[in-house]
Amino acid sequence: MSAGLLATSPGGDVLVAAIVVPVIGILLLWLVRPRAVEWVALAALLANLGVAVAVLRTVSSSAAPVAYLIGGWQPPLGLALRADGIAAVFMAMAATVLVPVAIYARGAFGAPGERRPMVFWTMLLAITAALNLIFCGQDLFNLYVALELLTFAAVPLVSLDGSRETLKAALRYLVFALAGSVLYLLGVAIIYGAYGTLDLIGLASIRGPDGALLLAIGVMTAGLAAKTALFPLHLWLPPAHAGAPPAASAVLSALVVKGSFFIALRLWFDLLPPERAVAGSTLLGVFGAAAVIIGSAMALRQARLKLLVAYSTVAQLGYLFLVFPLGLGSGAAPFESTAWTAGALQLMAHAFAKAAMFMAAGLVYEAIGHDRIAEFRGLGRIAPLTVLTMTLASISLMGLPPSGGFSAKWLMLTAAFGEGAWWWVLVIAAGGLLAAGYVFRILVPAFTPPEEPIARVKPVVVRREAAALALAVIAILIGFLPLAPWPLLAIGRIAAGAP
Amino acid sequence: MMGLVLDGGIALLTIGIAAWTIRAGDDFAAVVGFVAYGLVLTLAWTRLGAYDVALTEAAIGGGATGVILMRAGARVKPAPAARASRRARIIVGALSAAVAAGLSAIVLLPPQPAPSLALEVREHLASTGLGNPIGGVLMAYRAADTFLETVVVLLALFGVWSLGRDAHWGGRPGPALRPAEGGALPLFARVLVPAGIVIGIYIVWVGADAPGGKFQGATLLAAMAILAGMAGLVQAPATAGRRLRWLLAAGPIVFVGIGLAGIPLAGAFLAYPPGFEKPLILVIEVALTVSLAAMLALIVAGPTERAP
Amino acid sequence: MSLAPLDAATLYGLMGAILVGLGLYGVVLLGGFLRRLLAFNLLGGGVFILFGVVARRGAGAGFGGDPVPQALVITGIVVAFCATALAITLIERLTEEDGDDPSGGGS
Amino acid sequence: MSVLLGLFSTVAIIAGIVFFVAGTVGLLRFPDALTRLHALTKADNLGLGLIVLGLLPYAGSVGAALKLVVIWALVQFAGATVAQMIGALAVREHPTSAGRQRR
Repeated sequence: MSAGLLATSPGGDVLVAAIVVPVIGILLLWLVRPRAVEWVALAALLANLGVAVAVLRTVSSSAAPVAYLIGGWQPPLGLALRADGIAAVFMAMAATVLVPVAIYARGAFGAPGERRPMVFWTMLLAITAALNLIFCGQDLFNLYVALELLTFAAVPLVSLDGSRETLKAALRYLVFALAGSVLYLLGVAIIYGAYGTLDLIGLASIRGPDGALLLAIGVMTAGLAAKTALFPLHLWLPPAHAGAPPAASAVLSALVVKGSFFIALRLWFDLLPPERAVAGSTLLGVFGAAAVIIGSAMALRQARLKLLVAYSTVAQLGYLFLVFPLGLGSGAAPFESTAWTAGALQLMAHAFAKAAMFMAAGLVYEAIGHDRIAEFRGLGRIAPLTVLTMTLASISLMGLPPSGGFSAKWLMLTAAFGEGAWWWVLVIAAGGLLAAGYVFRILVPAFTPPEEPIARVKPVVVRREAAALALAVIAILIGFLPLAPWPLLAIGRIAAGAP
Repeated sequence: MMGLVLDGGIALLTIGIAAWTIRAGDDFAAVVGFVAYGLVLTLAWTRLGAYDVALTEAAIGGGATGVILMRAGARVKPAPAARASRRARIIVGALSAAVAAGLSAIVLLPPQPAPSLALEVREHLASTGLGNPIGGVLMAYRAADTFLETVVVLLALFGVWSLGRDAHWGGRPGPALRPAEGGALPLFARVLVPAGIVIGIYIVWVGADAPGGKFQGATLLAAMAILAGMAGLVQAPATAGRRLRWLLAAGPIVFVGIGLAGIPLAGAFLAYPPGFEKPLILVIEVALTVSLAAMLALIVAGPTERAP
Repeated sequence: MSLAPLDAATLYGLMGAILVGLGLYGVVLLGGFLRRLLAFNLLGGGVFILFGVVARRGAGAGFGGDPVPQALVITGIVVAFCATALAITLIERLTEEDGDDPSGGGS
Repeated sequence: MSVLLGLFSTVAIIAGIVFFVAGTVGLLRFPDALTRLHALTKADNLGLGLIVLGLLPYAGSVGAALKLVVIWALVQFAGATVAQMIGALAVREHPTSAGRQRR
């Protein structure tokens, strides 16, 4: 297990901070006076942003991963944290999404200290801790605990308003998530029984996967797919994400589903040599393609904005699963491949655009008292900043240049062309057209002048509009990064089966 | 040979009870089947030589889970007998059988020698000051798991509370107390609760060197609190209470505090300074036991149902 | 690779495999949230037993079993209890919320 | 002496098992809640009592033997309490027939 030897790197303490800061935030929330609750949460999220930026800077300046041995114990006996390039980038991305969400949510749930604000801020911080651990965890069981933390934080957010529909959506989500967790845990048992270690680096050095590893990764992927709402296990997502309050939907759609996806990504790219992954990764790609087409088609048929945006998440998550066939099928080093960068960009661009979209949907609801798309005429006059936010986010979701969504899809197309895999090209192109269809259903009426002025129920708060707009602008700005594989995303990756 | 017959019997019984629970006609019968399943699983754990796990399974897996399932079985209306289509049953049945067959193959063809970390655990156990290897894993090698698990339990409690009504936020969980009926339960509680508290503390105390530990002990303490509540001897605390919140947070705070102190004093988060391992672990265990007992009791008590 | 000896670990390993199969079937197919939750717990029990079998086979260094998987199971049982409690509270709340069929339909 | 002790243990444990079997049969066959309770409590009382009695010579130490006896006493107490509560419930739910109902 010499390949598994790790040492705490200089500045590795930031990884501990990434876990401990949000947890201390949670404990403080329940101990301070109600008036201080929002400030504690905001401070914890700002500190978390600082920590994430520090991790990213350390990784990019040293061009090496940051590692930390908890308690000084070496894996496989102990637990290690390790942020490689992609983990550092995603940690920074999540931290960046969370701050505007918090600014948007401040004061949105009534008097602090009551049920909804207490639950919302607690769960938001718990999601922060869980995601950080998922991004830099090294031990499969430690990742299980992080997954459960994520689930227990996400489910109460779905039923925050306490209505019958949201309770039912939350329960359905919980059943899917629990089935997913237990399948994941089954895989952990198989892997420990076969190799006596749960450390990802130690496992990556094991050559020649046998039946046990394949069965383990099979059941774990099925479990993680249920948690990520990969078609055909997506049925829980639309009611859950549409039923949650907008600030919660933003986090659930932009970040929470990405947590389980990230672990699946690690399993496939870290533990399976590419030549062993061909059949399975093609299957994942087919499910992803089906999600793109069916999710978009369902989004086209929705009458209400939040449900449309939720179905759009099903479709956009589908793109992520195209990374498996494109990244593992090329035969080239997967982490320098175009597909790897394309997947990371898609994940980030969707996170920013979708968070902005849900927050804008919430503002629309508040401004006109409903979210029926058919009655959006004249919205541009009432809430110009919000409509601008939706427009920018839509550009990225459709994949029009310049935007993060465009870069991601362009790189994905490049990868597909490079491999002569024209069927993925068709899926990506069709998905873009369908996305254009569903976003124009929102934007066209919003920009059409009304026949009679539509009633404004409540003025929108500029601070909240600005928070949503900031996220949409970032989704666009990602499109200005160079259209090539990022070396940053390959830092510290250890290809499975590599000597 | 006798042992194998016993093991085979336990295994068949467990499978039979599981199948019966899946097939049972009504929900409450299924719940009762599940409680029996927990009991036979406990037997299986002792036969596998895992006494710590057997204690946990009996206390939490069968016991505490059984209590809340019983409550739900009594409260929730039975689901309509919605039978899945024949085709769905065949497909899902085949898939489940395939997974079971794959797992059986792995069980029957184990790697040799069996991989194990027992040697490594033994090698470093002396430096943790503990005699129980599982305590060493939970409090030293994988202390981060245990810390996060405490946070998970706390979050589950907040999740349960989040399902109460707005009007009841900060109030007391459970319905208002009815006057205790008959004399049996209050008498039973008066006698058993002190005994149970002693046994709970004992289980935590011996956990350092023998089977036992904070999770099992805390569950027993939580059970005593619930019993006292059912007997009408004590009232569930208001969830907005300052003291209750400090009680819940104490365990995680002590854990993270000692963990962070390890960075300057012992070179790493959740490392213990040499010579102080056992006392520090004991301090954490005591604080965790108190907090976990409160968390578990309140999780079983459910969301707030009375206005503050 | 050779066939495992017929011992307690192997017997309970096969039991665990069958319990996982039964639980999986129930989680996917049973109607009603409460029954699915029970099946989830049956399935979990099977998975934990598989950990126990791995632990038993890893006995050594004077321990009756590898303590690492045993410790993982203890953590797992506590987490599974929390999950069950959260789900039950949701189910009960849903029952309270509507008089009609609360636990039915949930694919 | 040890032979006698062994014989004593065997007889006591077998007798205990007989009581448990009888109690279980009673639980399954008796017609109403109260008679079933009667069957169950007999199994608890005598069955467990005899088994504990049979195990005592093998307890190894006085402490362990004491623990066995305490376990028996606790089960007695818990069984009696639960039986009383179930009985009270049965009488309240079916006051006329004292819990009598068709299986």
